[in-house]
Amino acid sequence: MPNDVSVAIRGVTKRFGETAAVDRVSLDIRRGEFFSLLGPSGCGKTTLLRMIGGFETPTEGSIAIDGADMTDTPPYLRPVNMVFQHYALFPHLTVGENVAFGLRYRPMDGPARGRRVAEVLELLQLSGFEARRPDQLSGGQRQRVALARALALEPRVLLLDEPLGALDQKLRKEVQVQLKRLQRSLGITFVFVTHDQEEALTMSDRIAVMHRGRVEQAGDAARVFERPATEFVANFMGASNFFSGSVVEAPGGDVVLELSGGGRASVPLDGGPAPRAGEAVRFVVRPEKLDLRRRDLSERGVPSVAVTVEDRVYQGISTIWSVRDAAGGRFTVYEQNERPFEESSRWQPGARLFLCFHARDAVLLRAGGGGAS
Amino acid sequence: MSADAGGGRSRAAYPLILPTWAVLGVFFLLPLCVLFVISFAQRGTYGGLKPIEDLGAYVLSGKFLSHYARSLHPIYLQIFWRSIWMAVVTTIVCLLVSYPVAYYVAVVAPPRRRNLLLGLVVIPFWTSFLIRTYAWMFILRTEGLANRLLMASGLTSHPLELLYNDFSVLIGLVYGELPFMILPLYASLEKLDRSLLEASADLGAPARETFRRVTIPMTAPGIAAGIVLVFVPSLGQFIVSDLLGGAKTILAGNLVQNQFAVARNKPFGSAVAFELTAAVLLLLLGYAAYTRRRGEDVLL
Amino acid sequence: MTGRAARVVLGAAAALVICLGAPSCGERADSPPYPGPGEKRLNLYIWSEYLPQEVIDEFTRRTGIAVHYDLYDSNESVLEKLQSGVADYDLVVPSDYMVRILAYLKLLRPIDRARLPAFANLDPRFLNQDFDPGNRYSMPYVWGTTGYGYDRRRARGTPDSWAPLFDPANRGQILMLDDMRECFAVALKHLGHSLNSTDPKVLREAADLLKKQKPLVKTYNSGDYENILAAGDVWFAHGYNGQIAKVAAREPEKLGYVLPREGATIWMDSVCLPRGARNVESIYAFLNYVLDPEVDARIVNGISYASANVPARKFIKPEILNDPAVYPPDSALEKCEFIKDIGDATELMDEYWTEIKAQ
Amino acid sequence: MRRRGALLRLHTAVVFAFLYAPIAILVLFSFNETSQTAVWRGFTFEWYRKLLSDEIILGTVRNSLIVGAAATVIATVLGTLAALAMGRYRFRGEGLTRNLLYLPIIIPEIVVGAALVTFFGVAGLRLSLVTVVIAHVVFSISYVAIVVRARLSGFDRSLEEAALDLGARPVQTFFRVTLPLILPGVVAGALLVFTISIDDYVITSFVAGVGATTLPLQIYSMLKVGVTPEVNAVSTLLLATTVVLILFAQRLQQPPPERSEG
Repeated sequence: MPNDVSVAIRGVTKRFGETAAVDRVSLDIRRGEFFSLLGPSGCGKTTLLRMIGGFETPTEGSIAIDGADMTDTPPYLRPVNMVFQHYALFPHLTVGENVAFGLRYRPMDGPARGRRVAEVLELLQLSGFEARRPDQLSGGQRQRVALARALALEPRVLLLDEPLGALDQKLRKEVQVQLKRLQRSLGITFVFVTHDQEEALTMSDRIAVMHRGRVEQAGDAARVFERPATEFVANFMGASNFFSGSVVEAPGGDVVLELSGGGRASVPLDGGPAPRAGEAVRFVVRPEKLDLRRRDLSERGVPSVAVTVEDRVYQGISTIWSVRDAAGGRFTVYEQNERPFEESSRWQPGARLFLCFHARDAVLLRAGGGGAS
Repeated sequence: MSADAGGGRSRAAYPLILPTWAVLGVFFLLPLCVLFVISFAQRGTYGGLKPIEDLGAYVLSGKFLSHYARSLHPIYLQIFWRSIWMAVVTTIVCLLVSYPVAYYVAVVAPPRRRNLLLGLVVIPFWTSFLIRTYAWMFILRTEGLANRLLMASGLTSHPLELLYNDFSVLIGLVYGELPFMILPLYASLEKLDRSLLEASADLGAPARETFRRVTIPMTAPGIAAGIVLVFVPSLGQFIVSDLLGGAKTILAGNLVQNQFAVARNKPFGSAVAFELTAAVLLLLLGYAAYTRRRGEDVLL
Repeated sequence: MTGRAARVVLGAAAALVICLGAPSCGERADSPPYPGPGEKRLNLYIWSEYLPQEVIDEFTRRTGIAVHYDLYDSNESVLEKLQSGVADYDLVVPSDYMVRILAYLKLLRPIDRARLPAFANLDPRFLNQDFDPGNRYSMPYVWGTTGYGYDRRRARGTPDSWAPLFDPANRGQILMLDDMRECFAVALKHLGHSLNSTDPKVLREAADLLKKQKPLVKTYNSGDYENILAAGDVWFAHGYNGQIAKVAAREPEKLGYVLPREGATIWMDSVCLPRGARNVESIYAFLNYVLDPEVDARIVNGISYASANVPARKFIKPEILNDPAVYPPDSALEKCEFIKDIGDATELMDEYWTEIKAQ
Repeated sequence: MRRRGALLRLHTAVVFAFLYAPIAILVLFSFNETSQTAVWRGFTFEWYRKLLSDEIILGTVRNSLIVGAAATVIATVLGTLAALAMGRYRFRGEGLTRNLLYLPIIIPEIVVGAALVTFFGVAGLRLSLVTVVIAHVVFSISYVAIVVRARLSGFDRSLEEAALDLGARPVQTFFRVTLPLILPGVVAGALLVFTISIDDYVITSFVAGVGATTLPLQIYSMLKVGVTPEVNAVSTLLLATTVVLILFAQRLQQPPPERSEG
């Protein structure tokens, strides 16, 4: 295990005055992976990243990089480099000078430095821009210079603090793909901070979702998306369909629930401890995993909840339905518009339907976080 | 968010600030304290200070406040009033003269000319203040340039009395303080968003209304800064009124200067000096309250 | 600012600092303001235009003593500098009343007459004055009177009293010294009092006269008043005889000097040694040098003020020696008085003066 | 609109004429043949020739330059450090420090001069060029601190973090990133200090000791006894020098020609 751990974060807490920006966080970031710290602003992701970079010192806990403890090591002695949120390009230096900046502190002669700069600029398609100044570049170019400057030093870990935030939507999609490709080809560990779940999913091997200074869930990107461990993660990942019910029984790997909106559902336990009978629990189903039917499918073993259509938004590719169950719970359903439009428009607000889903798509929620896998 | 924004106090600041504390503490605050103490003492017969034999009795007699009491005498109140009045007039004239200049440089003039124009505002101040003042005496005196020009042009038949009066003092004060008004006004006019002016015009406001209701309020911080920068030094001036005013009037600055340099009454001079300082501080407190409310400070 | 430009500016600033710093280092090396033992140097603090440069150069040539001098324009500057206790002057040249104050405040060092054989050149009439009995601390340098200069074309007749300075006909054409004691002296003498009166009633009377005079005054000026008179900006200029004599000598048909018959200030500027004077050898060398009749005459010829040096008179230019503005007849001096320190009445006078000025 | 622009331009031209009239006179009469300053008698370089051999004036010019340079260097360093402390950190006495820095600017000069000479006397410090430099530093630190502080307020701290991140130690970071970026502020502060120092009369007159006569003190005593055009000549030379220096500095600050607007 330690051999393939790039950054080991152990029980790290950072307090500013009374408030803990980062609260007892432990994470292992693997060598060569694209790891995202995801969360809303103020969740502590940037502070955690800055602690890895050495710009903040943890109040408690330790950070090791490639097995060496770096908790109190200043930034200039760490084998990591950072791409700053607004790039932090030196406005008084040219692109070439920016990229060469860090190389000056390496045992390297002038020609070697020049070669390295040319190499990195080439890699990021910046050749020919050496003599420009940052204020003569476009946003995308600046972002690449920031990347080139950090990569020139061949860091073991590259830290990226929302580096795409300043780009427009279209460019952003492009750069996401480029970044991912670059990371794969270089094999460097990337630690990427973002508040955009889609961005995180597009690029990351693994994701840690943070909330109020704590890691709510960390794991493979797809798993975090598909099987959020907490209500917060579920919400943040855009799965806001919460069902509640009480445990009837918990045979083997499943839990049988009596839903508060009516009907029964057998939900996979996901390996956690089995709840006791009678306990109230909640689970979540992603909107695209929900289906609206005219008929109750419970008899066929498909959980079905009676709902009323409240609203419908046609989005071209899909239609978003808002429905409500008898208990007042609201649900959102994404329906791919595979059928002709006329047919899908048959349900008007007020129509009484059944909300169906596969039991395997239901994710049982646990209180609190810490679902590291 | 910056690294320290959320953090507590940083010890790293002390090595940076300590030298300044030391220099200003020893060579500024300490001397001022000495002077402040002196303002409660009595003048010795030959200048210097009269030794105090019984401090307790001295304090109880209230004599230590005698200089402050003396400064409330109508003669001195009249001097203070005059000084304030001159400073106010200087400030108003500077403001009226500077605003169009700053407006022209910041808004009307082509942008590439702005630095040149600003430079031209400052360059005269690279010559000695004394020489500049003297040059004005040279221009304004009875047989000076202004009168020669006036008489040559036939505007007057006999020389006008231009020197040694309030008019010449005012010219000297305005001349000396003008850039301190133009520069902050320029700073705030330059930041003025032109689309606001266009928006106002678009909403149907005539040019004069736009100026009164948009431009002036938007540049109020610059106006406030300029007023402070001009008013404060005008209040303590004494060389201008000596040279251009022919020493015929006394301003607060002259009063202090006389007490130190001529009357050798250091205690009284110190008392007046501290009163002057207090007046200036009061003005600045007002300014600070204004900038806090406004949340914008052109000075700092 | 570009990176390269930033470096150039820094470099230029550094170069500037080095260039400017270098002469200071150089100067410290060859002519420190505070000489060590064995160095010959003299630090003078003297009225501006009071010592011709050639006289100084000649002294340095003769003795090898480097003279360093700073100038002042008021007696109070001398007091301020000596009172601070931290100014390094070897010789100062205060006026009569200031000598008394400096001596009283123990800021002076007695003159060792034994080392001044040439002291005998001085006219005994100018020695042993009230402000320094026995000349323990002072040696007369030059003396003069405070009267007024006038424009002959403008004055009615030949004035001989202070009256024109109070004549409403001369409104706006009068210049007074910007000096409290001198102005009060004019008023007091004009009213027939001693110019050293301390009687509050008399002072009040004088103050009222000066207040009445103020609207007639064009300007108060203690500096270049003789030029203002010469330029025709005023008709009457209250001032020291020497300064007026200088411009009057250029245009004798136009300008004249009056020592009013009511009496006026007579003053004497004397050489004194500050208590902290260090270059004692140089001091006495210099004092003996200026007592030399030929040297003294050169000073008088250069500055148009009279000296007390009797044998020097034969070297003084006749037009100066015979100018009553510089060497007035004894009879004219009878009613003249030295300004004395009036002690606590100073504060009252100062208050009246402020009142006049603030009017 | 056109007419208003023309009016503004006319007004500005008149104000500039007002600003430059005394300067023009001063320069013009430095070439006047007569020392009777009132009339123009003919063109001459006589006063410049005289000036260059006048050791007294040259000595005071040198004193002024020494004081100006020393005060500028010291005040610029201290003021910049103070500005960094205030712009960067929160520390005990921060508010007091800000007020302390305002004081030397607002307290009448004469009070500062009188206080300093009294203090030097009490402390037994001999009056000399050193005491003049101390006095000038005291009233100059504030100007530098204020100007540099203003420059720092728009400073992006992540630039320094980037430098540290790239391996520059804090001192290297300061010299390679922080200083170049705040340099315009530092230079502006330094120029301001130099201007004020070289023109100060009031405070200097109190604290100058033997051999410490600066140019303004000299000019003042020359004014008192009547000006000779030599004073005009020395002012003209100083003015010309500073204008050249400023133009030079401006040229250095010019952006490269291909730089885009905005």
